[in-house]
Amino acid sequence: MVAVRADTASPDARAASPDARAAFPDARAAFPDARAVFFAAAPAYRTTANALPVEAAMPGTPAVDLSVRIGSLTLRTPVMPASGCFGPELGALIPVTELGATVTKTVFGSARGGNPVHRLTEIPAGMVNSVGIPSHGPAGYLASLHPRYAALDVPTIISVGGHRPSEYAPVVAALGENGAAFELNVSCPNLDRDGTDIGSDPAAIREVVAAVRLVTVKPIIVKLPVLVASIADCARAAEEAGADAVCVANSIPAMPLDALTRRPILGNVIGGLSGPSIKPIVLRLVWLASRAVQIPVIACGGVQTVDDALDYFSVGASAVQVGTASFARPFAAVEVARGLRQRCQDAGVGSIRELLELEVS
Amino acid sequence: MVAVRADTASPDARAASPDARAAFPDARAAFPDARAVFFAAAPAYRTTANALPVEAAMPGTPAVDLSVRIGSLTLRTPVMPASGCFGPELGALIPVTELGATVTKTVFGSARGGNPVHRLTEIPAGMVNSVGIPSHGPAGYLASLHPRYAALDVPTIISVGGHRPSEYAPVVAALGENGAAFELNVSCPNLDRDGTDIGSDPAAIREVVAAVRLVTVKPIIVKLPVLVASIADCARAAEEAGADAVCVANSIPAMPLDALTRRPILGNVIGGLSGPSIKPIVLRLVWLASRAVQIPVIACGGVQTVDDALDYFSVGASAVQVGTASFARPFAAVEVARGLRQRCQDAGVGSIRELLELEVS
Amino acid sequence: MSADASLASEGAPSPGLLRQAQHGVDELDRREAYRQSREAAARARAFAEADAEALDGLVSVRPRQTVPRPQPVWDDAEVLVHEPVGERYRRLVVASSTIAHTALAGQFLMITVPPHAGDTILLPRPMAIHRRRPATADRPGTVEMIYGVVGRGTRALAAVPVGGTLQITGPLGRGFEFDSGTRSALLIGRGVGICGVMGAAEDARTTGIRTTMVLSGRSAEQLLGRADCAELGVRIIEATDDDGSSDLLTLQNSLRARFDGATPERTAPDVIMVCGAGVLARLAAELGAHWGVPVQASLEAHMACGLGYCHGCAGPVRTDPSVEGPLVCADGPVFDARIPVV
Amino acid sequence: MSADASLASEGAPSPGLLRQAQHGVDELDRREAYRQSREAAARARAFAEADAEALDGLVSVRPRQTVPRPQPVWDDAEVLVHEPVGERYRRLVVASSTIAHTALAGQFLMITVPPHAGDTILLPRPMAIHRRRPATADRPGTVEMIYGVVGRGTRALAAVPVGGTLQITGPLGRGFEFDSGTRSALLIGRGVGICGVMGAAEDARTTGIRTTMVLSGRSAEQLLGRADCAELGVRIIEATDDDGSSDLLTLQNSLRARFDGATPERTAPDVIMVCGAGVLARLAAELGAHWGVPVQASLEAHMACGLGYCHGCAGPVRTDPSVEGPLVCADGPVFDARIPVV
Ligand SMILES: Cc1cc2nc3c(=O)[nH]c(=O)nc-3n(C[C@H](O)[C@H](O)[C@H](O)COP(=O)(O)OP(=O)(O)OC[C@H]3O[C@@H](n4cnc5c(N)ncnc54)[C@H](O)[C@@H]3O)c2cc1C
Ligand SMILES: Cc1cc2nc3c(=O)[nH]c(=O)nc-3n(C[C@H](O)[C@H](O)[C@H](O)COP(=O)(O)OP(=O)(O)OC[C@H]3O[C@@H](n4cnc5c(N)ncnc54)[C@H](O)[C@@H]3O)c2cc1C
Ligand SMILES: Cc1cc2nc3c(=O)[nH]c(=O)nc-3n(C[C@H](O)[C@H](O)[C@H](O)COP(=O)(O)O)c2cc1C
Ligand SMILES: Cc1cc2nc3c(=O)[nH]c(=O)nc-3n(C[C@H](O)[C@H](O)[C@H](O)COP(=O)(O)O)c2cc1C
Ligand code: FES
Ligand code: FES
Repeated sequence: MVAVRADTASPDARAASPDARAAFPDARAAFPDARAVFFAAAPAYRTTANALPVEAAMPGTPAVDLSVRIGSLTLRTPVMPASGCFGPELGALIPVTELGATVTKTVFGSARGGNPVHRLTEIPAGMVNSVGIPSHGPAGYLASLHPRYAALDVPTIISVGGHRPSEYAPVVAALGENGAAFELNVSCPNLDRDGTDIGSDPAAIREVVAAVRLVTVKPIIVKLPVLVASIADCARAAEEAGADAVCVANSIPAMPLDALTRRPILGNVIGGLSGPSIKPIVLRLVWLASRAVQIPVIACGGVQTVDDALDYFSVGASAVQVGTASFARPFAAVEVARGLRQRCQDAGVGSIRELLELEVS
Repeated sequence: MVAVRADTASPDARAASPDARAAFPDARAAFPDARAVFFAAAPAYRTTANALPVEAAMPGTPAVDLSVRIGSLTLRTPVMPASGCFGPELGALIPVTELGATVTKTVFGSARGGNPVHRLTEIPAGMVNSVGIPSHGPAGYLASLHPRYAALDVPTIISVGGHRPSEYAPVVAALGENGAAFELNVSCPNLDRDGTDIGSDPAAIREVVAAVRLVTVKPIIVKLPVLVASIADCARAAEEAGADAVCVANSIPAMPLDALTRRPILGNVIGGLSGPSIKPIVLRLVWLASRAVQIPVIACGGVQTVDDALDYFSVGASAVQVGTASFARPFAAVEVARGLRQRCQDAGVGSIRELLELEVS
Repeated sequence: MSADASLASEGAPSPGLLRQAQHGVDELDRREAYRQSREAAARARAFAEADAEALDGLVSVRPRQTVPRPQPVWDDAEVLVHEPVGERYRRLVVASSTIAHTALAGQFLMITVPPHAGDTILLPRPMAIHRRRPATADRPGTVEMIYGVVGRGTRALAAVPVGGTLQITGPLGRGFEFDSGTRSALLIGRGVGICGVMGAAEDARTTGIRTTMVLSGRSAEQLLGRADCAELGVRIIEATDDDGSSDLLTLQNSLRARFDGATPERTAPDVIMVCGAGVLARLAAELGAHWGVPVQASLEAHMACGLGYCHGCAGPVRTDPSVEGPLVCADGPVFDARIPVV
Repeated sequence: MSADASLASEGAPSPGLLRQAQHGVDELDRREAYRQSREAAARARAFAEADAEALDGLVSVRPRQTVPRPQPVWDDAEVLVHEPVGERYRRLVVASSTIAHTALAGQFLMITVPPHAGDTILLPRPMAIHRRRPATADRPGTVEMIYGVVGRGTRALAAVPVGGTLQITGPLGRGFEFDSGTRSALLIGRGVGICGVMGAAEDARTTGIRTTMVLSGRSAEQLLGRADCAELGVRIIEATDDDGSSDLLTLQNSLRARFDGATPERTAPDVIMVCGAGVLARLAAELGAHWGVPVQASLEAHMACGLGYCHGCAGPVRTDPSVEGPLVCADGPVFDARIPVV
């Protein structure tokens, strides 16, 4: 069930490092590490009528059903990684099957090399990254990365980007039958419009989604930026054009300076701020978006704990993504998923909605 | 020079608490407190040809000139309080004359009562306020507040707000000859347009500024919000319509929840996040705005120290405003102003531009 | 100060604890922690609602002060004493001759919390001046505060060592005032609210006003102010949750009985001063209405400036929507409390 | 690891100190503090630029590994030793039998820094595995790190007590590798970069490779690794800024002279392995070109995941703009270093 291959980004290295168990066949057995203990603590599932695994209920307590629908796709649990903050490498480090889905790093139409160093840093306000979304294009993604995502045994949501509204649909078309859903990362500068984010312009969002809708029947999620005049307008544009969900939101553009030299720390000068300090800002956006549209809102921004997730659910989110928190605690998303289930069990309720009703009563 | 009246917001209380020295004539003399020491540490000024006071230079070092022009107005030093974070009450607590200007709380056309409690809180990400800008209208401001600002002996910049683009010019007209400049707070929901901020819409900014330009010859500063699709477009709209400066930026809308009850902490549900954690976000906006316009950019967001101010100057700001920092350290803005002068002296240069050239060389 | 709200939140495990509990601890413990946290949340909500309801229409700005208000200053004050008081509170004594000299009963300070190991607290925290001790020939004037550690700010404050300095701004606000001719007073404090009224007890002692103070709190062991009352010659009535004597109805009945006018010792007080909870302010107003005496109640609000310019501390006074209500920091924290005529 | 860059920033007062200096301290001190901070900034910039220039075109991904890479794990590792080493470093020994058992020379860990008094560190910090000590019958396997306290993360890390646990992820990256048949090696480390190459010295000891290590640093007192080298039978060459022996040209000349082939003891090494600064990697590459032997250099980069998925740690390898260059965490940190043919 658990892949223990050591994966790296370089095909060379990957080829050269096959199953580590062969090299150290006794390592895990001889020295159980905390990771092994964490895997072993997986909750027991049973399968319900609709074939979704559900926590085996304690006698007298209702079965907990955390499943959430994004268009035609049903996720077992409403917790998934944020784009760019997960890779198949984690398959050996955490029980990925306890997540609702995986989300890939954004795939662009053409190959991109990424930004100059430094590509990321940490400042008191949070993490700032300007990785620049290196991409091998859809063909490269399908050849090298997708099989490794597919092997993880949870739905793969493929994140898709573009430099102009017209670039998204061709990528989705090229990805064909692969992936369970598409997340359209519209926090990308629109080269047709002075570099303003596509996602800050409801008309451009409409254009992107409508075009993608024509080339796929799979669920479409639109991931919106923070710096927009009206998140409600942006979310409505996505919904009206046929999106199945919106993800709110991406990281917040920021410009970290070196305290000593006063120079930009990042090679790209500007990067995206992420982590817990953006949560109060994103909470408001999720609240507003949830009131504006009927489709599910997936919250993304500073989720570290089950309480952060519940905060987002309480303002209307249907699912959460965990980004920055995974770097320090690779198991953070799994812990949130387990925690949601446990809270429901502890409260003796069968769903998050019931849990929240109980909390506010 | 220093007013020592104890002022409060209530006319009753104000009337009832005249000069405190009368009640405790010996208090300050008998027990010199830290405030008294701070007043005494004011730098010595001398007056230059253009009648601006300039630090008396040490022999062999150039005189430091920190003055900055905002349209026709010249400020002695590029440091001022942020709107809503200063009141004439501070006249007795800090040497206000060491600031470049004072900035009033936003004045609206009609009287407003302010938001329900709680109106402010502090969360790990920073301060969040939803005071709601209680206002007595221009007449009320002129009657009760303006005389106290005018008595402070530095230029008063009057902040003006409105609920639709058409509401600004009448307020400025009603303020007449009072104040040295106007700061147009366009981070206000536009009731003509679904409640989206006026300042997030370049066309609305243009409309506001053009109308105000017709009723005053005094300098106009446009204070922009953070959540805009393109700060460059917004700053350019202000410049093109005749503004003399832009102030970047207001606080960032956020939604703090109580950790225990998961309910909104603020009576208004949403408030503005301010303080040091917004600085990396605002730095980027100041950088972009400075590259977009020729008029001065006044930076506002998380300035606590002289280094924060210099960070903003290094990305193109011409002046800074100090908001949240003043609550914990009422003297914060004066300290920044003193610190700028000292840094120049320490580096043996006569201006902030020279200081920064020295730093990056 | 809403002692009750803080009691409510202090009784439960922090979200942090809860999070820890979730991982590795046995399931029943976890359920218990969850249950406790939900109860604490329900309690916090209930108290907040009861408080708001109790205060609805109750308070108004007092007519002009008879004493001019001292000019606030800010000072870098040396920490002379900083020690636990019982399990839940801390006593903080700082040196500031100016403030000790000028502060009036019921005024408060804003305490700037210094950065603590990477955590920066932005807003100063309002704290009542529990005791004022003016300078003498051989020592500076001091002010004493007692506070509960309830959140990030008070946690960081609690880390400030004796010998360090704290930046304080004050004295602030309109405090308690005795009309001339006042001969007797009933003071009511609950939890840290006892500190809010102690200044009035100091003044009463100076002017020879006969004073009784209700010390209300969870348990007899945790009650603040006993030693202060003894020093100030104040008669104490203890009211605790443990034995039910703090129950609003019980307390009201016992106070009515005690001041029933049967003997000179039992005449109704000339004034009632109260601090610590909205429901207590209402109780005091009901007693005041019953005895026909004025009531002054000290309230709390979230504050940023403490000086009257940030407009953050709206008081619970309903006004015309276009008119701003009173500010707790400038028009209070002490207000007149009167049962609204319905 | 750019020891130089950290040296540069460590030598100067922090902005905090500077700020303090500004208030209350005498003017000349303030000027001196300002001067020092500007010098430190200039030094930091100069080092960063020299490093980037030295690495330009120098490194490439090594051909496939001969040894399969161990599967990284995360572990909650007990802190067994956490103590100062000299004035500027800390030694950290943690128990993790899995990692101690599997780690290869030159691999690294990501250390998750626990929250410290309200300050939360988001990203784990990469640290070289200085020493690996596999489990024995009576004690768990351990890994040792030595690190400099340079910023927020390492400051918070330094507060973790012995007996606490640290979450670590590893072993990570491609380390140093000896080709079969290697008989002698020259290792070069500077500052904490000495920890980057010490694993190679451990392997050399096991396989009987004759090893010399250059220990470079500011001053003789501050040099790391002397005791480790003694234990591992590694010959030491000290190179310090104090006596000028660490100067790049001086060091190059003295190494050339020492390995000039005049005696069997003085034959050129079969391989050079280097860690600690871009300029040293270039020096090593120049020596390698001169002697005709391969050079392996360990580099650093800001990292978030350490596993190859965040793409944050681009290596200094120029590629076609549409092709992503190698990642330091997955394709390195150890790269081949070769003087580019111009
Ligand atoms: C006039 C006045 C006098 C006071 N005197 C005392 C006293 O003598 N002893 C004592 O223990 N407490 C007193 N309080 C309450 C005290 O100010 C709060 O307990 C404290 O601010 C909580 O800060 P925190 O960071 O620990 O809590 P957090 O909940 O983390 O604070 C978050 C924010 O809310 C504000 N806040 C939270 N609770 C309160 C509250 N009850 N009142 C006002 N603001 C609050 C904080 O100031 C901060 O801005 C007084 C309050 C007022 C207004
Ligand atoms: C593979 C590898 C091995 C390392 N081994 C060691 C070692 O054995 N001993 C040692 O003292 N240091 C080592 N370092 C450097 C160490 O990781 C940094 O000193 C540390 O991350 C600084 O963190 P900070 O929070 O104290 O500094 P800050 O400057 O506050 O950090 C801000 C951000 O920049 C990153 N950063 C800053 N400096 C560096 C750096 N030099 N390298 C990588 N990231 C940096 C931090 O990780 C953080 O994300 C190694 C680095 C790498 C990449
Ligand atoms: C290193 C890094 C890389 C990211 N890459 C992408 C990306 O490729 N596409 C995308 O839509 N978002 C990307 N993001 C943004 C995250 O998906 C997420 O929206 C953001 O980090 C906020 O969530 P968090 O606070 O939980 O991290 C990236 C974030 C980080 C930190
Ligand atoms: C209590 C409070 C009241 C404010 N009132 C106003 C206001 O009336 N008008 C306005 O333009 N900005 C107002 N602001 C925003 C500040 O002027 C400033 O833009 C913001 O706080 C960011 O700066 P800072 O991080 O230095 O506080 C207010 C901010 C605070 C904290
Ligand atoms: S706290 Fe600022 S007005 Fe009362
Ligand atoms: S650190 Fe994430 S890819 Fe290297």
